Amino acid sequence: MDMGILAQHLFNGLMLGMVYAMIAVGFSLFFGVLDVIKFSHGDVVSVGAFAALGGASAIGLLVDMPGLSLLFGLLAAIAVGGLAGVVIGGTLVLPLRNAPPVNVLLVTLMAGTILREAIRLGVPNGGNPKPFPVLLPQWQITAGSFSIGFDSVLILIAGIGIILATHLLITRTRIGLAIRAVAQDVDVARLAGIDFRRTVLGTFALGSALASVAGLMLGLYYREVNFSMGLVLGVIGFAAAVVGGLGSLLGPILGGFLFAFVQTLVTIVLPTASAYKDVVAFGVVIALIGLFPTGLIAERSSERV
Amino acid sequence: MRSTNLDAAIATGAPPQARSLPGTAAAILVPLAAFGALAGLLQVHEQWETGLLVLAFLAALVLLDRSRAGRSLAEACRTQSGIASTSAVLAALALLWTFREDHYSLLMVATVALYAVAGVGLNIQMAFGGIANFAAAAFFSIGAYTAAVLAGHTGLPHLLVLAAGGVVSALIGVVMLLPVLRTRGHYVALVTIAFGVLLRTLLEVNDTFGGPQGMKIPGFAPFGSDFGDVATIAGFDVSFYLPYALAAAALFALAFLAGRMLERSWVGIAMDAVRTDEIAASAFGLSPARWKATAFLTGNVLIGVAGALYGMMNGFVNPNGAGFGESLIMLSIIVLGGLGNFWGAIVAGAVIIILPEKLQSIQEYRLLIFAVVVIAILRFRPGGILPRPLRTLGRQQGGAS
Amino acid sequence: MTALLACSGLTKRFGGLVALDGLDFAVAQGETIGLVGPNGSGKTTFFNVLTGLYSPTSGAASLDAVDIFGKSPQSIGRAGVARTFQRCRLMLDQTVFDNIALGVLRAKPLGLLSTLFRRGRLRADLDATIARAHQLACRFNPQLGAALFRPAGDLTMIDRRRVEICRALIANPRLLLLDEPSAGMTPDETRRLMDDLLAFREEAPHLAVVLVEHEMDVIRRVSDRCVVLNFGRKIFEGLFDAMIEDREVQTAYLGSGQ
Amino acid sequence: MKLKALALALAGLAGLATVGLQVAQAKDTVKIAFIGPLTGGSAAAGVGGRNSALLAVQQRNADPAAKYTYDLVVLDDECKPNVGVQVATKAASDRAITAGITHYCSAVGIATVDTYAKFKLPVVVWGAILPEITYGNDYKQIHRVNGTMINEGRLAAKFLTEQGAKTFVVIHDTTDYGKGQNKYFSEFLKPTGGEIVATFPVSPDQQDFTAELTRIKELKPDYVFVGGLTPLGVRVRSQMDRLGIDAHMAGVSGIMTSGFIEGAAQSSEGTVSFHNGAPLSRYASGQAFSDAYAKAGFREDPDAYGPFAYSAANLIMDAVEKVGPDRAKITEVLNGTKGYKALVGEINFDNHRQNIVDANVYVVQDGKWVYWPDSDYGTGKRKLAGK
Repeated sequence: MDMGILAQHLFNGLMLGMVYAMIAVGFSLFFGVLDVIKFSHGDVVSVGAFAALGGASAIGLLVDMPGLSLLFGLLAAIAVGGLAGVVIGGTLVLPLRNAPPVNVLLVTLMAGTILREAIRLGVPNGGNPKPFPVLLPQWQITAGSFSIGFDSVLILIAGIGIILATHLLITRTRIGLAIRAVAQDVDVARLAGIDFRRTVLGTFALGSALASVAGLMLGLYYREVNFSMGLVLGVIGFAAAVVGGLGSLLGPILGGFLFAFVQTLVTIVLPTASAYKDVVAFGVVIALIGLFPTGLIAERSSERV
Repeated sequence: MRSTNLDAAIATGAPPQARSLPGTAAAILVPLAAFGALAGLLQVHEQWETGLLVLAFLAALVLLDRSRAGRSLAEACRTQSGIASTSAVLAALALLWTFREDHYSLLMVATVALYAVAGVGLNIQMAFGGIANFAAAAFFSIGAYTAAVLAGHTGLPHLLVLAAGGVVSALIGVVMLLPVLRTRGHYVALVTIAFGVLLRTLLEVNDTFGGPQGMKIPGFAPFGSDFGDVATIAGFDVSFYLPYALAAAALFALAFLAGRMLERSWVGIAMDAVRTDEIAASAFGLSPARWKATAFLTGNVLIGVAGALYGMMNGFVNPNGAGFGESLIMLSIIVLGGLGNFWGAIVAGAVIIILPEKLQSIQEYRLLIFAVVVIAILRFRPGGILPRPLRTLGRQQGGAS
Repeated sequence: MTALLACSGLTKRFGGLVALDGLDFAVAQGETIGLVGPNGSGKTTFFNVLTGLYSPTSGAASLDAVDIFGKSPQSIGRAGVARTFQRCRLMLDQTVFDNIALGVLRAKPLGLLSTLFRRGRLRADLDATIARAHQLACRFNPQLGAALFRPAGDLTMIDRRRVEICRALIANPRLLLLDEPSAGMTPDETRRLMDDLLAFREEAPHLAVVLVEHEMDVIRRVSDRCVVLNFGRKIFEGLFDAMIEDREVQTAYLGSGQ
Repeated sequence: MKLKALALALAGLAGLATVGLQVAQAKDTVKIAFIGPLTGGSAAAGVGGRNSALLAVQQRNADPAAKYTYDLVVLDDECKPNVGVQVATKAASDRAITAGITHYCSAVGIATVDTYAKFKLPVVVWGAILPEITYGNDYKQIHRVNGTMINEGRLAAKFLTEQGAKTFVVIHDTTDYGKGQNKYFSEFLKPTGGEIVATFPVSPDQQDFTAELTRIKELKPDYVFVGGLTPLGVRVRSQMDRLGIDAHMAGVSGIMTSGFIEGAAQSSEGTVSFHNGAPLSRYASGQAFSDAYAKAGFREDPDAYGPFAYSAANLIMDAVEKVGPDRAKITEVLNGTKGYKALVGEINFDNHRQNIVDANVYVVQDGKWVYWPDSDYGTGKRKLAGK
């Protein structure tokens, strides 16, 4: 295979992995602070994409400044996504904290359904895919058979930057400290004067805003968004988070890139069997869980007897 | 001496044992009322009627829970479960006979009953064994595919085909045992989700079992004649779905009985112990792996058998039925019904399967409303519609010992 | 008098950490030993190794000449060892009886087919076990006996401890390991629990008990002999009065900042 | 507080009920079922079909010459075969329902044929294009106004090779729909000498195609043939652009929607599609339909198969007008349909009650699906971009 094509595959894989990682990080954060899985997370991606679409289009109608549109799209995605996270966290997840975990799973799945259906019914012709405006420069970078848009590179860099920023936020700031403290031990964190409810809701806002921005980036990259785009991404993000190790930050990132790698590899190696790529990818997931029962980056869970 | 102590314990520690006449009446009437409501739900056509029925249902739930009279009604059914069950069986038969010519209602009832059989299996896995199975529909479909292959291409008697559906579903479950046993909680959930997606994709992409179109399945003919050809029973005109509904109800009765027997035994305690606290359970010599495997495989057998009969009733099976969405429906049924309560699977089955069909005129807003209803129930009643009662054992079981 | 439990050179390593370091330990029939030591000195690890929850790294252990070193929890339980836990490990949603029955579950017929088809035998067995559990519970607290079919979560802390002890005793063990029964209880509750325990000892004179405790009053009242651990090693063995005079024991406690 | 909410809910329900009751009582009412996907991924097509059928019913009810009042009973099959069988049983076993306009999803359409035959309910399929629905059985009750994928595949192979294309890559979804499209296209392509250099079966809800498209970039085919529905078409088209693939794209009727043009935006220009109907503007009454549809105030587009649902509804209502609400007689009338003038042109059923239609070629030109012979590309004024 020629190098250009190989580089192209590599780039595709990185892009996909970055998106998976951004979603998976949210799953891991929620699990860290509250030991729950919030399954509406995938649909927050769609919500973010549509919020960004709305914000960007609204500005686009007023002035023709792609940069300003992008900024407003980004702000809309962060605001709406974060709000969705806080509302779902505050009204559905926190009150059910002591119910069986499967209840939380089911309730958030239904919340996801509501988000999805709300987009489909609320947006005119919402059942159809929507084009996402072109907001980034359209230069093409070409080297032999390798050719990518400059905007793709920007998106990739931005994504990696956001993941790094999240890492810094968690490890270096007071908010991050609070999140980590709650994740370690709720009672001790409370004793240390950390407002539990606020920290949890903050985490939900953070994780959901991440997914929401991922939605915006998907829109920018694929130039198309649709109401059910989050469904599959949610399942994959969850898989990536669990395989990587719930509760850690590095684990889900690793898991995301791994999942993307397997999918891309199957398409390259077995082009005619590319429909089997989900079979292979989920097979790998099952095998990895069998080998590393608590994820690649193991949960710190030496239970005291 | 000892036995008086025991009696004292039971008399004071447990709900009142004495059979009061009002209590007996309650145990008879509550199931009758429940099946009456189901009959009403099947019968209504207008939207406002459905709405009223739903409101009445929610009101009944609140009353049963919050009022003294309601609680004693529920208590009466629990302590006199023998009488309540008999009443329920008779009410169910009366319901089926009333609707004997109504194809659609019988199809819905049979569907609810078969989903409830799968619900018993799923309850054994989740409520007893603590294994979050998010691939119930996949195992249900494995049962149906087994029926398609065996009933369609071999002369195996159909009762054996049903059993084979269960066995094959359990055998395929064995593949997942290692990862399921090695890990816990959400990790198990992921393993099953991954398996469900994998199986569905495989069935669709690969044409061995009919690809996306799936396979046709002959009708259920346990005693030589096909259920689909039944037009009269004892001189009455009946729908061909009546024998299916009866078979489904019988299957549920069997599953219910088996599940109940397991729950009210050492096995039930062992599974509860392993689920609640693996460390304590193993310190007292129970093997968590053994009990999780037992729960998982037993559950799969029931799910597979239900799937086999469902497939024969519908006449076809295809990969759509194995998807994640379908698994979630089954899971919703048992969580909404109350984890560990087998009757709950019937009630929630009616809510989840029949109610959306009755809301057809809301058309595209249906899914939205449905999601809101499920959230409302779980938010305000985390134990589900009928929460699992405490275990009763030995003489405690009331009735003849 | 030969030892009921005899351990020698018992060692457990977690990676580089030595949690138990060549421990020699013996208990005679009918003896109660108070096991003390600062936090992290290896007391609970010792219990976990003894009951088979952790597999030991090296050493030897036998109960009445039956080798229990590195055996499964099942066979160690069958040999006659039962325990309670420091953090109360009850199934709070299940009935008191379910919790007590866990203690004898391994000896019950647990086959699916026999459960489904031999209901008569099962029912008789259940009734007999209920009677036994009731008798045990009443010995500690008649009200607990009456609450046999109430959820364990409804009980007070002291009753929960009692249920744990009943769960350990129902299998008629020969060696009972009590892991800090006073944890989470008021001094008064602790005193009452110890009264129960002493009363029970009168009725079962052959039962050997190892008691892990921080409350020195409890140790003084209940134990015949004391063993002190520090960093997984035995640093003292002898009578209570001698123990509190012992310099090494004092430094272990003071040094660890207790 | 709670009481107030309850009262509000009750009032809402009562409101719904009265709306349902406001139907004129003068003539006898005849019930016709419409079944399609109203929720889930294919809802756009289903709702468009429903609106179109509803429009036909409204127009008929407004017509004083009609002998009956028609009531459209709308049922949602969710594009799920088992739900489809349930609602089909519901419609078919309800004696008050005389006929049905049924199914968009092929998987549901094929699963329900036995049910309709068993209960002898005459139905007209309005959107599902799997050939087996009509050709795989001999049930008198099953009719279809839209064509099958056989028509589309045959024309696609013929047209594309005539345009000079030699090498093809096929991307198809793994449902009945995509697999069927792939089967017929490759079958008809063989004799023409065209070559399929790679086939990529993909999941219908797959979002990312960059891996497949990068392979395709390497293979440099003349055409990428997409056998799938609008979402798949949009994604492949946009991502082809993104990766700078200069092959042309051809789709099937599943992508011939306004949703495709809206979704793929500028990238959609020059995409070719094959559809077993003609454009609305070429139908005699196409403009009238568009106007009436717009006037009726539906929020959603009629979508590609709306005109077929509209025609099916009229076909059934005309049969009812002729012989009354009797299933057997209606079946007979429908069976013998020849030369029936409908919105979608003349309807002629063959011996499998399949409407004989010719597929047509369309191309996206300036943000519209244009009938190929009328387009600038067809007349040679413009050339398709790319190589």
